[in-house]
Amino acid sequence: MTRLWINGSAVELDDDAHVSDIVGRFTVSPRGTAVAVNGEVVPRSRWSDVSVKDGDRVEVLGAIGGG
Amino acid sequence: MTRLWINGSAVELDDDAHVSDIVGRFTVSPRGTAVAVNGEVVPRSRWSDVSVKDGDRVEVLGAIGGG
Amino acid sequence: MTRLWINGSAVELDDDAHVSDIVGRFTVSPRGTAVAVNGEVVPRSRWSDVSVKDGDRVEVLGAIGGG
Amino acid sequence: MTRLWINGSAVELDDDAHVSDIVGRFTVSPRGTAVAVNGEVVPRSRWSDVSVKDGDRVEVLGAIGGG
Amino acid sequence: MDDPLVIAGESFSSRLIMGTGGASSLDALERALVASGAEIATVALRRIDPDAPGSVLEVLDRVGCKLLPNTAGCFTAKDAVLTARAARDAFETDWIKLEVIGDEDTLLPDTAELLKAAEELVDDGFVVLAYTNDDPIAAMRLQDAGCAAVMPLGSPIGSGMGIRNPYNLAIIRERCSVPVVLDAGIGTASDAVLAMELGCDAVLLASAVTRAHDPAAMAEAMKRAVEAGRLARHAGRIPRRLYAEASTPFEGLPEL
Amino acid sequence: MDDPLVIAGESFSSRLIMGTGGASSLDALERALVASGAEIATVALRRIDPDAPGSVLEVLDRVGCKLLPNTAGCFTAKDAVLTARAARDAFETDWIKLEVIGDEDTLLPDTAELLKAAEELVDDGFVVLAYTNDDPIAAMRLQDAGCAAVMPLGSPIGSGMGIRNPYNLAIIRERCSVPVVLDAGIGTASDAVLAMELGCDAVLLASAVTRAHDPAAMAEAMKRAVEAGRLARHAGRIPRRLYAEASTPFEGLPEL
Amino acid sequence: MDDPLVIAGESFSSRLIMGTGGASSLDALERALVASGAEIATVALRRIDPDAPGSVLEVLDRVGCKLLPNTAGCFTAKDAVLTARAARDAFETDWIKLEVIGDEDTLLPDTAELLKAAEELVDDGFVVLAYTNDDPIAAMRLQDAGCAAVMPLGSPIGSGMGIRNPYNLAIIRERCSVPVVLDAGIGTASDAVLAMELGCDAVLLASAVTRAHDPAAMAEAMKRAVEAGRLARHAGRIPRRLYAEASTPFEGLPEL
Amino acid sequence: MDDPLVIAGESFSSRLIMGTGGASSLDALERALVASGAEIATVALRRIDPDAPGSVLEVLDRVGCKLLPNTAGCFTAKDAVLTARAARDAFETDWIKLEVIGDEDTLLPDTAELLKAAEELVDDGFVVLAYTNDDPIAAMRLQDAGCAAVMPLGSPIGSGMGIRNPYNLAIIRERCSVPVVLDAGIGTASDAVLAMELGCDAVLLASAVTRAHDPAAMAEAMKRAVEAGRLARHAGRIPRRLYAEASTPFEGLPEL
Repeated sequence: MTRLWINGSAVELDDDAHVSDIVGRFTVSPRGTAVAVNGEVVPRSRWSDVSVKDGDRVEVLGAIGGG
Repeated sequence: MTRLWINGSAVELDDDAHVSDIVGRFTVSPRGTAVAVNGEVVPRSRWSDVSVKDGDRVEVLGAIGGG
Repeated sequence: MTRLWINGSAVELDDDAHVSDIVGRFTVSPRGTAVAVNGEVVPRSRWSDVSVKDGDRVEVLGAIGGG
Repeated sequence: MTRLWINGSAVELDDDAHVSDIVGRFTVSPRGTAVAVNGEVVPRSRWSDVSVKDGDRVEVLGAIGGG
Repeated sequence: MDDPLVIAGESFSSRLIMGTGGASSLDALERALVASGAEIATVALRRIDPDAPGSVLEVLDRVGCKLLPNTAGCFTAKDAVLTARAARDAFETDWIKLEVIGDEDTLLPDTAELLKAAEELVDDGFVVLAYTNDDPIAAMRLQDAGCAAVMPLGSPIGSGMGIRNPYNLAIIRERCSVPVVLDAGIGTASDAVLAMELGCDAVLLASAVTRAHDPAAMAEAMKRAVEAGRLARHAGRIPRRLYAEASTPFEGLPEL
Repeated sequence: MDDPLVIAGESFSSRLIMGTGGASSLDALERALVASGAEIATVALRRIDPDAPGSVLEVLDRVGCKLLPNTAGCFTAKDAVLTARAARDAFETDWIKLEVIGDEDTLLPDTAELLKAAEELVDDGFVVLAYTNDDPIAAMRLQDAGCAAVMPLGSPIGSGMGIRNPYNLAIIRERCSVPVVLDAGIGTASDAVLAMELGCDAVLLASAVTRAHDPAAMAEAMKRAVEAGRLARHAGRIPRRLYAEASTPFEGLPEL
Repeated sequence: MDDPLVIAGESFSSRLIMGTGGASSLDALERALVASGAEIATVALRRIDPDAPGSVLEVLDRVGCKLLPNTAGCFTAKDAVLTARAARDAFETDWIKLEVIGDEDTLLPDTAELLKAAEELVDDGFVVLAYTNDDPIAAMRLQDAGCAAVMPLGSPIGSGMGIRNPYNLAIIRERCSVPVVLDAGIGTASDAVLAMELGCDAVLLASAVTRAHDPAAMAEAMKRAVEAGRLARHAGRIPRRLYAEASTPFEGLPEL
Repeated sequence: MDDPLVIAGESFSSRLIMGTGGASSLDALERALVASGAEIATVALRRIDPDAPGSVLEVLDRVGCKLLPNTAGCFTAKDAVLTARAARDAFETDWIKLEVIGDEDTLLPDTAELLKAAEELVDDGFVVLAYTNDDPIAAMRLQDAGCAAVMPLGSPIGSGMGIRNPYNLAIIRERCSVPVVLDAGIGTASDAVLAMELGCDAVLLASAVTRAHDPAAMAEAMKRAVEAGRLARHAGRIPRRLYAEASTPFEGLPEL
């Protein structure tokens, strides 16, 4: 099990989870969605390649009205 | 008895009452005081001469802060 | 000859001139035109009836842009 | 001879001139006067100690109304 | 939105009334009038000039504007009443923009004379639209005298100073039930919007358009300005605050 | 009049840019956007809420607005840069409305941090539209840093205070050659007109519309206001005078 | 500087005239009057109340103020004239602050009635100081009627709104040769300074002092404000510019 | 009222700080300084001119003003720091009015450079009074950097435009605990009163006095203006209302 933080909440995932798995828990649409892991943006093209590990701080962001 | 209006209130006075008698009920100081009977100012110099009669509307006015 | 004032200028007219004759000197269109003789408006309907006489002050007015 | 710049003008001084010599050319009063040599303030207490050399840029400043 | 201006029972879809003075040519005036979309335009009476090329009347007829004759230049109730009667005869309309001015330099109304003239003309069957200053008491007296509309100024005629005292206009709006038309002082589009936002029913202007560098462009600006102001008034603006009120929520802010 | 707004080489016929915060519902937002005629609209990034009903993105796609992501809520250059990068990935656009605020109560920009972030993002290929205060020096520094537009405020975000210092805006207009977009503080239509009359190239607003009593009506008001102000700026207004300038000539006044 | 205020041939060294309404007590009033340095103070007439503790008259006598009776509360010329006559008898002075109001909510003057009353009182030998609105035409008519001073408002009585239309006051100042006294609307010291800078000869105020949290302190503030404004008017202010004008010369700037 | 201005532990009874630039002669300056009652006055450093007649320093010593050297004319933190050090040596004071400007035409501060210079000078033991723009964020950053006072402008130096954005000053007043000195833009006495009413602790001005037609008279006006504004701020002004609030009661109105 991998223990990490997603959007500020503690979450447990299967070992070998990738960013794309996490995104999939929130939305099916990549458009309007961004991911940062430990303060670095992970580009959409690399979601399937990048795996997460214990203690990672993952932020999954989506569009809202604003500004 | 003379029945008249002083400052909007019905009042009965002895016959042959003069303006000066009415003023005396309110104040001892002529300065700052003015009298109008039936819509005409009665000058201070004539208060002792002018008598009032039934139905007269008498206004006895004094100084207040204002303006 | 009738000597009168039209729009502030001294003018001589044949005897028995009417308001309509004066208006005709200025314009063919009654619309937008008004006439006053000696400070009274002469309605359009009476231009042909009203004659002018010596010393009359006639004002013939037309539309201009304004306001 | 020492060739240097004082307040933007080329000046020749005797060898071994000190800051105090330069100030003396402008004013007798140290109060209200400041000196910078090559972009560093030379405090009044050191005017007699500091000598100038070829090519120095000396600024001798005084009080004016302002601000 | 069906939101007509109604004066004396007549309805208009445009809330911009055009004055016709100050134009460099009848042609420039016509283009400005068309661009403005105005349905009412003022006209004045002066000694007829037989040599004048063309006529403002033809322009107004072509554009299709209702005529609103004025009594500009009158200093007394007597002169204004007489001028109104001449205008009624010339233009076949009971409508009159009543002006009685007190002074040649300010062209400000003489409200005492104005009120006298208004009373006489109302009695005589006129539909009186009274050009007045921004004094709420004068506006109320004119309404009480039977004026079909009160037309307070924003600032002196042709001054381009806009609305010098919006508070007085707000009070006039609250106190009068007849149409309130902002008349005089408009300099640019924002002035016209402000007039409408303050609750005026219409705006009357001349110089701001006719004397602009590009009158037709300014006329179109004024058309949209009056529409914008009317819409904004009814849309219900947000309150004013000294501090900020976030438009993007802080909630959900990531820890990056 | 063909008079497009051009930012970073892209042309837009509307000069009204809509913020999308503060709406009571996506439906209300959509109606307001349509009424506004805006071609550009801002969008923010927050932690995704899987239960949120509908998406602002669908609305913006349906309306056909170009997305302008913002960095709202960032207090440092570092956070803003990171947010901008996330936004580029999420929305597939290099455009960014750069906000770096200095204080939660005023939401006023921290111009020192803003300038740092702008420099870094420009280097990184972003098209930076910088939300700044009304300080002409800050605007000039942002332009020098390569911002595609400077977006000075009129007053604090959501305050509805309008343009508190028109003089600073006039100076910014004179001193900057990049587009100047009035961003923040608009309360009602007259504020938007004034911004354009001062020479702004466009107006960005959110709360004034989304929090109005009738957002769609206010959006339409703002559309016309921005058009009116642009037209008026170019039409060349009349000068301001203390005294009057007659619009009806005195010449030819009859002696009645 | 010997620079007296002269009204109807009488000279005063103070240019602040105090109204006496609104004070929480006669004691508070007296302290405020002393602090104000005023040499003229208004007083009103009402039905005498035999139970009233103390008298405003004793206070004014003690402070040494010249009495300026008013006709507050009158809605018609007739009432105002009668009140003025009663005041003349009561206070043994021909001076009258003439008020004829048109409306209980705004307390704005009814200038037509005011003018009638002024004419009658001037004929009757009164020294009339007329409280009027800020309409230059009304002010000129009152001067022509023989008023000793015209006293335009800045804004409604007790509103604290200051001077809503400084342009009208500037015009009144240019057009009237009798003393112009700003009467009504002052809220704080800067309003009083502005009145004097616009060229007013004096300022009359009541609520701004009597209803302030600390009336005596505000009275002292107003005293200095009126002096400051008078001095500033005559000192000749610098012009306004959009750009800066260095106060420290650039000449002689070192190359550090 | 014992109400001293305290900056960096030093107390002053006058709240007017005088700039000394722009005077037509040292004599005129001296008379203005005396009339102003100022206890602090600024002074600048420039290349010494051996032919200059008299010295501003002698004037200031005679009048008894504490010297406040400035860094006028500096465009970078580096230059300003060096100038401050030269001034400390020349005038034997740690006090410095720190100016770092961004542009020769507006003389507006470059707040990023200003902040850098302030940090360095505070570290070096200076008592820094920072001339800044009216941005509340910049003022807060300067306070946090250890400035002894923040001195926001009302409008550009020498412009005489007064206080263009009173809202920003109100926010600075609420957000800063160090003394706030309004510096730059004052044109006339009412501007100075307004600054104090907004809560400023003092006013610094030069051109408004030195370039007035009669500098000594304007200096005296400013002295009283600053006192009036301070008193008024603390006296607690009445609220603003749209409608009137009678100062003479209607109660007891006779039926005449």
